This record gives sequence, C-alpha cells and structure tokens, in this order.
Amino acid sequence: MTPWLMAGLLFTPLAWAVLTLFPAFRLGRVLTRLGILAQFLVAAGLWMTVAQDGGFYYPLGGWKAPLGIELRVDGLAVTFVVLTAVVACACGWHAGDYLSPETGRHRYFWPLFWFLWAGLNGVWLGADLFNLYVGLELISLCSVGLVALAGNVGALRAAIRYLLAALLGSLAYLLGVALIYGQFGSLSLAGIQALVASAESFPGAGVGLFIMILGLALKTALFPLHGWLPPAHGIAKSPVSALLSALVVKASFYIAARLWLALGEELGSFVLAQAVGVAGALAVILGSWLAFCQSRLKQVVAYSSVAQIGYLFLLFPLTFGVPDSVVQLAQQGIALQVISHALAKAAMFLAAGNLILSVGSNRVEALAGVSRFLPFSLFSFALAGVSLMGLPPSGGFTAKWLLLQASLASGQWWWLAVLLLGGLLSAAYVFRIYRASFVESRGQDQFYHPPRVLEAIPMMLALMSLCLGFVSEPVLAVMSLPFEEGG
Amino acid sequence: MNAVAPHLLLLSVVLPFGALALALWPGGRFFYRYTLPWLPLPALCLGMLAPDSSLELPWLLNGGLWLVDDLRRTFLVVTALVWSVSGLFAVGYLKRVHQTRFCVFWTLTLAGNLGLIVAADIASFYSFFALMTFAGYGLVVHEGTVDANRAGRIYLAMAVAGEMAILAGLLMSAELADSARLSDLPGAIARSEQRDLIVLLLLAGFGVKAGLPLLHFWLPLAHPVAPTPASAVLSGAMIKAGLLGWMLTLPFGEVSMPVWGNALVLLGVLGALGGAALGLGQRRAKAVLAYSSISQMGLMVLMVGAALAEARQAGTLLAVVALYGLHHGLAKGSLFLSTALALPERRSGRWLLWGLIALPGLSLAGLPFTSGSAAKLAMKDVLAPPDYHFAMASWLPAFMSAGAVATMLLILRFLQVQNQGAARGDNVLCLWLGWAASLLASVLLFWVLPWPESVPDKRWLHEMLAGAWGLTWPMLLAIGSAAVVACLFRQR
Amino acid sequence: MASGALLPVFALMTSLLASLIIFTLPEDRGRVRTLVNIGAALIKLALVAVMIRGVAIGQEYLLAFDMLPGVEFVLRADALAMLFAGLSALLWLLTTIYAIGYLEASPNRSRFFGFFSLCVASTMGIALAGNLFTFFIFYEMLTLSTYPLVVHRGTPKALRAGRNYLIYTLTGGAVLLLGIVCLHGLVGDLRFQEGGHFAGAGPELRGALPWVFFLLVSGLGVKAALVPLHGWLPQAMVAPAPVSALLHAVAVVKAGAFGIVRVVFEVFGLESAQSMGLLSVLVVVASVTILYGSAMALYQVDLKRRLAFSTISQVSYIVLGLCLFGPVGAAGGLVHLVNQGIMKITLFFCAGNYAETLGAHRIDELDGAGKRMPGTSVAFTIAAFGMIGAPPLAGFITKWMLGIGALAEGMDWVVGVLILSSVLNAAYFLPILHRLWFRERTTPWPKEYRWGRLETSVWLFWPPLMTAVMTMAIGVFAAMPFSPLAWVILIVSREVAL
Amino acid sequence: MGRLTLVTAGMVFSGVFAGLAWAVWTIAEAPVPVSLPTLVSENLQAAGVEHPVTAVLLNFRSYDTLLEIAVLVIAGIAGISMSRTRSLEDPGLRTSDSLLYALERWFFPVMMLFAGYLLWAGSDRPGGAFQAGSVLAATAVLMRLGGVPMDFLRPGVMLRLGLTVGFSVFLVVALASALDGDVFLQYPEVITKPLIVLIETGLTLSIAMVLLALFVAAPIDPAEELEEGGAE
Amino acid sequence: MSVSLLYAFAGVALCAMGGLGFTVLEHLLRKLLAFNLMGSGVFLVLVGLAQHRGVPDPVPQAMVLTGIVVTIAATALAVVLMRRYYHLSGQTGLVVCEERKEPME
Repeated sequence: MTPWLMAGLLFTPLAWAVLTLFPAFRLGRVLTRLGILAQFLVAAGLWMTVAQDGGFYYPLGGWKAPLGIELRVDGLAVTFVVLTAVVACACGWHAGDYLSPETGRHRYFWPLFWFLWAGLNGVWLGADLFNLYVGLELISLCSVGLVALAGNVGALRAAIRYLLAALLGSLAYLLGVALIYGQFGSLSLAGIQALVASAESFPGAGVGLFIMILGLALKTALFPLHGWLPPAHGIAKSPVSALLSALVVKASFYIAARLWLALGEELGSFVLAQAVGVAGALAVILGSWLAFCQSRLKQVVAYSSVAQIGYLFLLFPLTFGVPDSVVQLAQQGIALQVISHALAKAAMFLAAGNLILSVGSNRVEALAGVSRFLPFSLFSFALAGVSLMGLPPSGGFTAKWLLLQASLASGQWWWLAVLLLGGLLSAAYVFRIYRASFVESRGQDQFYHPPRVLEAIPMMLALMSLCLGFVSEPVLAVMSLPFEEGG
Repeated sequence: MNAVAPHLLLLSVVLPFGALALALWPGGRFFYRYTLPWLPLPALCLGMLAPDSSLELPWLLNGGLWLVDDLRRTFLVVTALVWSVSGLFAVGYLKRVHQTRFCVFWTLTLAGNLGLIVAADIASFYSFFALMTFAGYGLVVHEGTVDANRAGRIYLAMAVAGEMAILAGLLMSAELADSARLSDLPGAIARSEQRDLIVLLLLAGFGVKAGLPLLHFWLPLAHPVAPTPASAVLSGAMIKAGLLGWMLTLPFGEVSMPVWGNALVLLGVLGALGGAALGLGQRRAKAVLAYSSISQMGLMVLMVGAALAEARQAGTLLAVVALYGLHHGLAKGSLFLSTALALPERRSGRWLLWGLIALPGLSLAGLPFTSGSAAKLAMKDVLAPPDYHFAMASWLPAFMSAGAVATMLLILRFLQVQNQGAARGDNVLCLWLGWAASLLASVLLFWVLPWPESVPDKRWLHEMLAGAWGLTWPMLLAIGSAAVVACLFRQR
Repeated sequence: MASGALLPVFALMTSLLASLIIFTLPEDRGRVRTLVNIGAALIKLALVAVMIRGVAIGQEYLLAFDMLPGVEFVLRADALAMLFAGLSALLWLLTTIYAIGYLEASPNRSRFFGFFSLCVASTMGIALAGNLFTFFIFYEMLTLSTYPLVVHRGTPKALRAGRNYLIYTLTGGAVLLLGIVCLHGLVGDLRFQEGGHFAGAGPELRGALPWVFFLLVSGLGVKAALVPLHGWLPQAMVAPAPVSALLHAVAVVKAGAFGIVRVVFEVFGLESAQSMGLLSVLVVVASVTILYGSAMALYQVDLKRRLAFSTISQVSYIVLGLCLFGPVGAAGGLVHLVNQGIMKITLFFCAGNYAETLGAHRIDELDGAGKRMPGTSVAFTIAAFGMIGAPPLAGFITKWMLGIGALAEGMDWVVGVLILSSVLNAAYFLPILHRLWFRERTTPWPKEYRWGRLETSVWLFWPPLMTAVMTMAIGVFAAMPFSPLAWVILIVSREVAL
Repeated sequence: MGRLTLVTAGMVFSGVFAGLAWAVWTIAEAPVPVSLPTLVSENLQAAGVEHPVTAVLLNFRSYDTLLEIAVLVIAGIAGISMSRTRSLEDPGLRTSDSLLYALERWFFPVMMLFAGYLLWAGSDRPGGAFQAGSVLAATAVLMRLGGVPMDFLRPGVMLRLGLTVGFSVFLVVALASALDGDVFLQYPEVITKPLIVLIETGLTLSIAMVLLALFVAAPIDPAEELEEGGAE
Repeated sequence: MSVSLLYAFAGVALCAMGGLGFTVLEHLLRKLLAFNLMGSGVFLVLVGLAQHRGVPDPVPQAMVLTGIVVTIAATALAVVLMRRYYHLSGQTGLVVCEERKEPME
C-alpha cells in the first residue's frame, strides 16, 4: 500500500502537470479536479498510515542515505502533505471558476499548479540538502510563473523581483550546502545531525548554517528581507496569492526550521537565534503596521503574511538552549501556526478575491456597504481574520497559546509582548477591512454575486482554521513524531 | 375575629395595590376616585376591632412578618381614619386634570403608610416606608406649579437623605441583631458599641419624616403646596410614620441615654416654640398649619426625648405619644381639610362654620373636653419631674406650658388667615362630607377609639375638671396677648 | 452519563445553530427568522431550566476533552454557571422579542440577528466554561460577535465606538490571556473548583500569584468596566437599544464581572485571595468605580449615556460583593449579577421605546412621556427605583446583602460607599422620573410613530413590562425557593464550605 | 546609487568574502567524516553506467535529476505562457544573411552528430544529456537566426510534446520501475543501461526544446490585462 | 593547499563580487549576470571544497551539473520576463521611473 501512496504523492502531481499541459483551460479544469480528488485521498491515506504505524525513511532508487536520496516520511511531513492537499485542493477548485477561460494564458495555470504541488510534497518529505535545493527552485519557478500569469506590468515587475529574490536565496542556500558538504561529506540531514552531535565544534559549518538560514529567510520574506512579497502576493490572481501565501513561503521556512532543529543546537549560537527572533518580532509589528496602512485589499492581506511569518521565526530563539519540554512546546506552537496561517490566509485571499470580484475594485474603501450584500465572503474573511488575530477557538489561538507558554517557560519573556502586541495589531488591520464593509454609504447598491462555489470554498477553509483549535490535540499527537527520531 | 384578623391584615395592605388595577382601563379610571375613601377601611376595621394578631409571610423579602399590636393599633386607626376622610374629601376636591395620576400616587402612598405600620420585619417595614416617601412626592408636586416643584425637589432630596440614614442605621442594627425582625433591633442597639452612631442615624433618618427641627425644611414647603386632601394626610398621617419609626427601632426601655434625651428635648422645644414663631409670620392658612405641625411634633419629640432619657418611663411615655399622635392626626387632618372649604355667604352660617373649623384647633390647644385636653393631661401626667433624672427634666412643665401658649397663638393666627383668605360660596357635597367626617372623628370619635393600653385609665372627666385651669390659662394668655397685638396693629 | 455531557453542548448549540441558520436566510424571510429566533430562545430556556433543576439536586453536567496537550476544553454546569446561564437564557428571549420589534423594517436584519445569536452563544459558553482556558475562548468570541452589533448602524459615530470597543476589549483580552498563560505556566491546567485551588499554596507561589491575579482581573476588568478601564462603555451605547440592553445587562459587562467571580471564587478561592491581600485592592477599585460611575452619570444629558455610566457603577457592586470576604457579601454581589441585569435591561428597553416611539433621546425631551407612554414609563420607574436600591425591588436586596456583608466583616466604610452611591443614583434617576410624570408636554415629540391602540409596538411594549415585573418579583419574593437570592445562597454555601 | 551606498555595499561584501574564506579555510583543515566517492565507486557496478557522474545523476540521485528536468519544463511553460500565439515572426531577431544560411547547411549535420556523440559518451566519460541538449539547442538557435522557419516552435501540441517528452519518459520509467520492485526509480538490474540511455535521449530532446522555446518565446502581446479589480 | 582549494577561494571571491553586483546594479540584465557570476562562484566552492584533498568526487560534480541546469532554466525564464517587462513598460530597472527608457540590449 505504502509504495502506491508514495507514488501518488510524488509522481501523480508530476504526471498531471504533463497531462494538463495539453488540453485547453476547460478540459484542464476537469482533469485537475479529478486529480485533486485523487491527491486528496492519497494524502489522507498516507497520513493515516503514518498515524497508525509511525514514520519511516523511503530510499528512492533503492539507494540508502549518504549515497542516494531518502525521503523522510514522518508525522510532521505527512501533516504538511495533508495541509498542502487541503489548501491546494481549495485553491485549485476555486481557480477553476475564478480564472476566466477566455484568456489564453490561463491554461498554463494547471501545469504550473501541479508542478508546484509536486515541489511542495517533495520539500515536506525531503531529507537531503541538495534535493531540498532542487525542490525549492522548482517551487520558486512555478510561483514566479504563476505570478506572471496575471500578465500586466505590475505583475511582471513583481514576478521579476520575486524571481531575483528567490534565486538569490537559493544560491545562498546552495553555498551553505557547499560548506556543509565540504565539512561533513554528506548531504543527508539525519546523517549530518548524527555527525554534529559528536561533540566537536564546526565553525565553518556554522557559517554554512547561517548562510542557509539567511537565504531561506529571504525566500520566506522575513523582515527586513520581505520587500518582494507584498507586490507578488498582492498582484497575483487570488487563487495564486492564496497558494503562495499559504504554502510556498512555508516551504522555505520548513527547511530552515528542520535545519535549525537538527543542527541549530550545535552549529548555531545564542546571538543568531535571538537575532532571528528579533527580526521575526520586527516583522510581526512592522508588518502588521504596514498592513494597516495599505489602501488596497490584497496588499493588506499580503502584508499580513509578512507579519504572520514573523511569528514563525520565533521558533529559533525559543528552541535554542532551552529544556526539551520547551523545545517541544515551541515546535508544536510553530507547527500549529503554520497550519492555521496556511488555512486562514488561503481563505482570506480567496475571500478577498471574491470581494474584489463583487465590488469591482480592490480598494478597501470600495467595500462600503458590502456587508449587506455579500455576508458570506465577508464572513469567511472575518473568520480567517479570527485565526490571524490569534483569537480563540482558532488554530492561531492554540498556536499562540503554546508559544506564550514556551516563551514563559524559556524565560525569554520579551516574546510575550511581541505575541500579544502582534495579535492586537492584526486585529487592527482585519477590523479595518471589516469596518469598511459596515459603512452605510449611499453609493453603490448593486454588487455582482460570485457563484456559490467560489463563496463556499473560502468559508470551508476559514472554518477549518477556526476549528483547528478544537482538534489541536490529535493533530499535534500525529505531529509529535517528527522531531524525535521516527523510524 | 381571631381567625379573620390575619386575612384582614393582608387585605388592608393589599387592597390599595389591587385598586391600582383600576388605572388600567378608561372605565376603571373614571371610578377610581370614588374608591379612595374605602381603601383604608379594612385597616380601620383591623385597628378598631381586631385583637393582637400576626401574619407570617415567609416568601416575602427576607421573610415577612406583619402584625397588629397595641402601639400599632393606635397608629393604624389614626392613619386609616385620616386617609379615609381625606379620601372622601378628595372625591369632591379633585379636578379632571391628572386625576388618575393623583389617584395612583394617593393609593401607593396609602399602601405604604398602612404597610409600614403593620410591618414587623425590617425589610417590609423599610419597603413600605420608602414606598410612602417616594409616592408622597407625587402628591406634593401634583399641582405642577413652580412652588410645588421646588417643594418637591427639597422634599425628595431630604427624603432620600433620610432614607439613606435609615438604611444605614437599619443595616448596622440588623447586622448586630442578626435578625430580620424589627423587635430585635432595640435590644441589639442597646448592647452595641456603635450605639450612638446608630441612634443618630435612625433619629435623623426618621426625623426627616417627623419634621424634627433642622430636618424640617421640606415640611412647611411641601405641606401647603400639595392638594388639600394630600396636605391633610401628609400632616395628619404620614408625619406620624417617622414617630413610629423611632418607637419601633430606638432602644426605648432598654437603656437610658440622657445625652440623647436632653438633645431631643431641646430639639422638641425648639420645634414647638420655633415652629410656632415662624408660623405666626405665615400668610397662608396651610403654611400656618404646617408650622403648627412642626410645633406639635416638637412636643411629641420632647416626650420621645424624655423616653429616651429615662428607660423606666419609656413604655408609658410612648403610649402617651401615640395617644397624642392620634389626637393630633385627627385634628390636623380636619384643620387642613377645612382650608379648602368655601365659607357660606350668609353671616350666620359663616360664623357657625367658622366655629366648627376652630373646634379642632382649640382641641389642639387643649380646650377642655376635647381630644387635646385628654392628650395634654395624659402628657402632664407622665411627665411629672420627680420621675426623671436627666438635666432637662425639671424644665418639662414649663416647656409644656410654653408649647400650649404657642399652639394657641398659632391657632388664632390660622383662624385669622383662614377667615381672610377663604373663598365665599358653596361646596361640593363630598367636600362637606369629608370635612364633617374629619371633624366628627376629631371631636367625638376620638373618645371611642382604641387608645394605647399603657395610658392611665380614662378617668378623664374628673381629672379634666380638676385640671381645667391648668389647661385653660395658657389659652387665655395667648388670646390676651393676641388681642393686645391685634389692638396695637389696628391703632397703627 | 451521556445526557449529562450533552446538555451543556445542546444549550450552547441552540443559539449557535440559530445564528448559522439566520446568517443563511435572505433578508426578506422575516417570518422564518422570527420563528427561528424565538424557537431557539425557548428551547434554550427549557434546556437551562432542566439543568437548573438537575444542578439543584446535585447532578453533574460535564464535558471535557483535551484541546492541546495538557490543556482541556471543559464545559460544566455548576450552580454558578446556571445563575449566569439562566439569566442570559431568560433575557435572550425577551431581548429577541424586543429586537424583532425594534428593528422592524430596518436593513441588515439577518446580519444583526445572526451575530445576536452568536453573542448569546458566547455568553452561554462563558457561563458553562469549566476552566479559564475555555472561558477565554468564549470571552473572545463574545468580543468578536458583539462588534458587528455595536457598529450595526454604520454611522461614523458607531464605527468610532466600535473601534474603541475593540481597542479596549482586545487589549483586555490579551492581558487576560497573558494572565491565564502565566497561571498555566505556574501550576498547569486548573478547572474551576469550589473553594479555589490555592488554599495551601506555598511561599514560592505566593510571590507570583498576586501578579497573576492582577493580570487576570485587569483583563476581565475591561469588560466589567472597572475604572479606569471603562472608557469603551459609554461610547458603545450608540448601538441599537436591544444591543445596549444585552451588552449592559447580560453579555459583555457581565462576562467580565462573571469572570472576576470565577477567578476569585474558583481559581484563587475566597480565603486564599483574601489572605494574599488581593481583595483589599480590588474593593477599593470597585468602590471608586461605583462612585465614579454614579457621579459621571449625573452629567449626562443623553438618556442611554446616563444609563451607561450607571452600568459602570452598578456592575462594580458585583465585584464589591466578592471582596467583602464574607458569604453574605458574596451572595449580595452574586445576586446583583441577576438583579442588575434585569433592571438595566428594563431601563434600556424603555430608553429604546422612547427613542423609537417618540424620537426622544435626550433626557430633556422626555417631559410628559408618562402620559403618552404609561406602560413604558411605569416599567422605567420601577427599574429606576430598583437601581436606586429602593425596597422591595431587586436592587434593595443587593444593597442590603452587601451592607450586611460589609458590616459583618468590619468594613463599615463600604456602607458609606453604598449609601453615597444610592444618593447619587437617586440624584440622576429621580429627575428623569419627575420629567416623565410631572412635566407638562408643550411641544410635539421630536419624531413620533403610532402603533394603533397600544402606546408602542406590541413587540416593544411587553418586554420592558415583563422585566419590570421581574424586578419587583425578585425583590418581593426573594425568600422563595429558586429565586435568585435563594440560588445564590446555594452557590455561596457550596463555594465557601466553611 | 550614491557613492556612500556603493562603499558600504563594497565593505559588506568584503566582509562576506572574508567570512566565507575563513569558513572555507577552517573546513579545509578539518577531516571529512564521510567519504561519498568511496561509496560511489563501491556501488558503481550496480549503477549500470561506467561514468560515476552519470551514475550519480541518473541512478544514485536520479530524483534530483527528475526534479531538475521538471524545473526546466516549468521554465519553458512559464516562458511560453508569455509568448504570443499567432505568429513567431520577430523581424528584429532575424538576419537573412545568405552566407550564414549556407554555413548552417554545413554545420547542421556536424552539430547533430556531435550532440549524439555527447549523449552516447555520457555513460563512460564526461558528457551526457545536458551537454547534448545544449549543443542541439545551440544549433537550432543558429538556424533560427539564419532564417530557417521552425513552425514546431509555435506554442502548440508539438512544442508541448517536445518540451515534455524527456520528462515524460523519465516519469514513466520511474513509475514502471516500481512495478516489480517496491521502490521508485530503482531500475531493474538487467536493463539499467538501456533505460538510462532512453532517458538520456528523451532528456536531450527536451532540454534542447526548452532552451529553444525560451529563446524564441517573443513576449509581445499588446493586450495587457488589468490587475484584478481594475486599475491600480 | 591544493589547486582545488584555490578554486574554492576563487569561488568565494566570485560569490562576493556577484553579491555586490546583484545589490548595487540596477539594470535587470546586469543583475542577472551578477547572479550568474554568483552561481558560478557557488559551484566552484561546491566542487573545489569537496575535492581539495585530491580525491575526485562525482557527487558534487553531479550536483553542479544539476545546479547549472536549474540556473540556466531560471536565467532563461528571467530573461523572458525581463523582455516582456521591457516591452510593456519600457523600463530596465525595477525602480519605477517614468522618463527613462533605455534600450534593453
């Protein structure tokens, strides 16, 4: 069973990417939807397998780790695989109705979408440093292609900016890989982790780790390296923005987190950890503030991503030089934050797309009075906002709870302020939009009603992010395999 | 009767509340005013006929207990009578404007007044007291004139202050007594370390209602501006509620408090004489009467003071105070009602009426064979100096005599003002009836009403003959001095 | 026992489901909406009644599962919960009826009633929450679901009020969260438990616990509008009358007060809170709030604004009661939870009636309203007297218990606060009553509507009268079984197991 | 770009250089705990090809290569998604030089041969699919510049087939390999070499196509689409 | 100190130069060239550092091959994007500047 699940996971997206390259948009849509269902089942199946039997390593080509490439199929990885399936499913389905079939280049959405999915799965499962590099590049180029699909000057400028940033980040990562390989002669993360633990000091490899994290931070748009993200996410088509914000930035973060958790304790330093944390904190605060200042709806959401990404980097200080129980708390908190942000942000972008579709403008003020006519998309937006604000019972809340506990237990109380302030600031920008929709204006009184399915999808995502809080325990239970050595 | 009494007890309080339902529909509103005279009747029956009885209402507030006992009976009777005759008067007096509103407030005030008399648990006593106070506001400001509003404002301000003082006092004493019954309070207060504070609070709180000097400011403002029947009940009945409050809560007979006694006696004298002095300067009949009320209440305060100072005498004294209250209530009610009467055109009729109007007044002054004489004699009887040992004791007879003179002077002033100010013409039947009933009650009915039992035996006729001079000389003195003054004024 | 676990969930779900159904209903399906609204309210009332009966005979309703490792989600119906749940279920019904009439023919009703039900669901959750974590979940849910109600009108003023509301409550929520997390960090997950948890706390805890207490109470104090955290409340009165009614009487303000009750009673425990000297501070804050609210109310010319300041003052009675250490004072505070709710909702209903029927918003526009709207004015009068604390109305019971409680613990000055506050209450309520009943109307009403025979719409007419009757009944029948006072005494006897 | 910024950036990157150089130096000092070259040579027998680099590329780390081709295909797709569809003619890119044209006729077969050689040589010495593909692409670019019409470059089925053929072959092999084994990309022992050659051939074609397509993709489509929700 | 290590140091130098160029240059094509320079540097480090003890290591070589393909793909895509960008906006840099319209090639 497992091999077929793995096949489904790794190769069907690739196969579908090739398949959907040929037909026109409408047929591609049908094919994609079939594939989506299959993928979803596969992801769920794998998740259940791992939940039951625990994680395992999967050697590709039959070659074991240092020589060949092994995939690490553990709780965390499959959780992210499932998350990807859910979000990609939603975005793909949404895009089928959202994108206009008349525009010729939209047909290329499908293959890019599938390649992206494949790349993401590859990254979640990857345990080989170089393989991760290729996966990252795959994702980056897909994303750039998707952003450029919007087709206008702004989109191209954003795409170029994005591409350059992504390439720079990847190169930095590769440079780090080069140094690490030079030091240890191995590319397998697990192998290196074992070597590192042998009590020697490896200053050169430390530089390598630093460069890798720097590059990945650039790709994740950590403040102050975030300049490329808002234009790219803000200008792309809504389903694309959703995919990018929900999943793509998480891929590079995921790699950074795995590196840090495997090697950080030995190769990293307190200063580095705190510096990354401070950057994250600044991202939270300034990102939220910038989001509050934006006049265009999707820009608000995009800057919100910058802010939310900031939270993720609190992982670094909270797992360095602290007891294992705190590490555990921080890991769980960050993982939940990733999941809930992915769901919420996808919901938010899709809902924002619907809103823009119905009011015909992307300005925040244009939303005046829309609460009367489009409560559904607005409601999804608000529910997603609840999760971003970290209010209960959302996943964002449980994540915040764990992080608060972790920072308290680690004695690094200064992150408490960041977490709480960040929540308040995010409330400020979410409610700004909400508020705009409540203004009773005499102006526009007729709004376009998007098809039901477009409205339902963000709602489902938002509800999932909201209810994640209630099921955090079982989700975390499956996830808790990852950071111990599963086998 | 014993079996009926508890039901009657309940009925006498609940009936007024029931009457409120009449305000709900137009037909009821039309009939409403005709019910006013009848509403206090169950209470009257209760006071006249029922033996001591009680009614437990465990579901009420903190557990209710209503009862009729010796002291309460007297108050019940005077209250019910005054309300009843005033109600009768009101039937004729009321105008169309805001009639229903008046009736509602009348009924509520009545309910409060009757209720507070029978209530024997703290919560319901205080409830009814508050109800009476606040509903009374409706009666005071009913006319809606500038004066009425001003009077109402002051009434309300002082009433609220008084309520709060009472609340504080009750809270403290209830906490000490750890009981919800009024009857447990005096003992607890007497034993308390904070006795003086509690006594002060209660004295002041009820003193507002009783027109205690310095807390009386509202009274001469509010009593005159209210519609006449309302003035009658304010002065005749409601003012006694404060008195009753003292009697029920202060530690009479438990402990002697000479300091408080002296102070009260002094205040009483101040009220009796000062009230009279101010009253003489008034130009409106009702204002004169209002000051007369202060003055009369001063005398009662004096007795209360004595009772406070001398624990042994307290029982008797309080009975006499109740008797005095009975007398004063009926007389003052009648006097107030008479202010609204138009005097007949014919001279003979006018004189006759004038004489009848004067009768309760003279009774107040202590004319022999009137209710006043009985009350005054009883008062003299118990306030004999040898029984008392506090500082003011030896002055008591002098104070009483001075009070009598002052009273007479005020009555003369009232008669004068009334004669000048009253309209000429015919009166509605109900006005006649109401006033006649009040006169009847004051002059005749007084003698058959149930007096407090501790009052010495009714060998009054004999004593009255004996003490006639003692009663009359202050009156004559007053008349004489009034005549001199009158002459002086006329010459000028 | 299955039904034991499910009843609280059902009670929560009725309004949650109602809200979801209403959200999906189109604007013009008024009849269905009304049916759903009232049906859900009735069902909920019935469920709560069943639970109250069960709790009275000592039955346990409990639902618990792990939401996070070591963090439980607990719904539990205990006596204290039922006090609040009963209040909100009852008043929800009335407010719904009222709101239906109030919003007749105004736009956005689906939205309004959806959030309205959501708000009640959160309130129910707050009542039933079995630990601080669960409490917080519903506490924040309440914040969110009331925001749309506050800004419902969409006017700049409403939006501004909404913004301030959010700033205050979300900040408060954050502080509360911090407190909860700190507590969790210190001692782990704590269910609410009669008598509290820290009876035998060691010195190492005693150092930290006061800070935690401070965080918790200042977080909750925002919603409870303790001075100086009260700024949002007077502004929030721009919301439609039923919302203000709900906000002030049941939901938001009470949630804060109820939270403080839970923290003092069932987390810290009355005795340990006292022995740590925490309550002495709180009692001062509460007293200041009481006096400040009353004093500020004097200066308001807008009726609802005056009522809002009155709320600030009145809600602190609850807190005051807790801090009196003794069972009687505690009972007084708790019973005020119900009493203030019923009285204040009456007042807001009436204020809404005046605004809706006569167009009168300011106090000086109310001259002679008693003649035009006797029913409403009677209700208003009763409730106002209740607020003043005039016996035998609901407010008196509170003040009496508080006074006795304070004296029993030797805090005589609290009686002074009570008295002073009552005087102030009288000072700002009685002039209104005077205007209602004794002023003559000379000018036409600002904006009058007529509804045929009754003085106002049927939907608007009965709710205030019913709550006014309740105001009386609570006071007069205080000694009856199942009266709020009796129930509170049951709670206190369980809490303070002396 | 101010002078100050320039100087600052210069200093920063000097620092970067210094840091990296130091890192490289320390790493060079330390022994390497794992020796992959040894492992590779030990397993070369089973790899099916003689040249270790090719073995690594197409056997030991074939998943990398699969993804690498995917990256190429993606770039191609993204490129053609921006090209116009109607005509390939871009006069600016065309030199109708007859000398060039004539030379090309000579060059073409030589280049093809060279590409084939590189492909074949890849199995035991330096060379392979990418090198071959590049040569092919270069040939095609030359021809395109020389004015040879190449209709298959029009974004149509042919182009897409060309783009994906290598990738598809690789994928099919990968999937098929799992049919009897239980691990992906594990070629059956017997036909390892033919499979690798097959894959290499497909890859060569695809690589050439992608590079060519990206070169040709003339991004002139005047109908600019507005941003979502109208003007900025 | 072997030749390979020299390669590695050269790679490091290239990286730093490329990084500098990438940051300070505005013209998009120059940026892209700088990026390629950096890429080459990284590949040099990768191979040079791994082989500095004289043992040829096929793994980094294969990685470099893969890396080159990826880089080429990315470069090609970037060029396509830049050309289209230039056609639509007439600009060669990312900083929005209306007047300047330089030739691309």
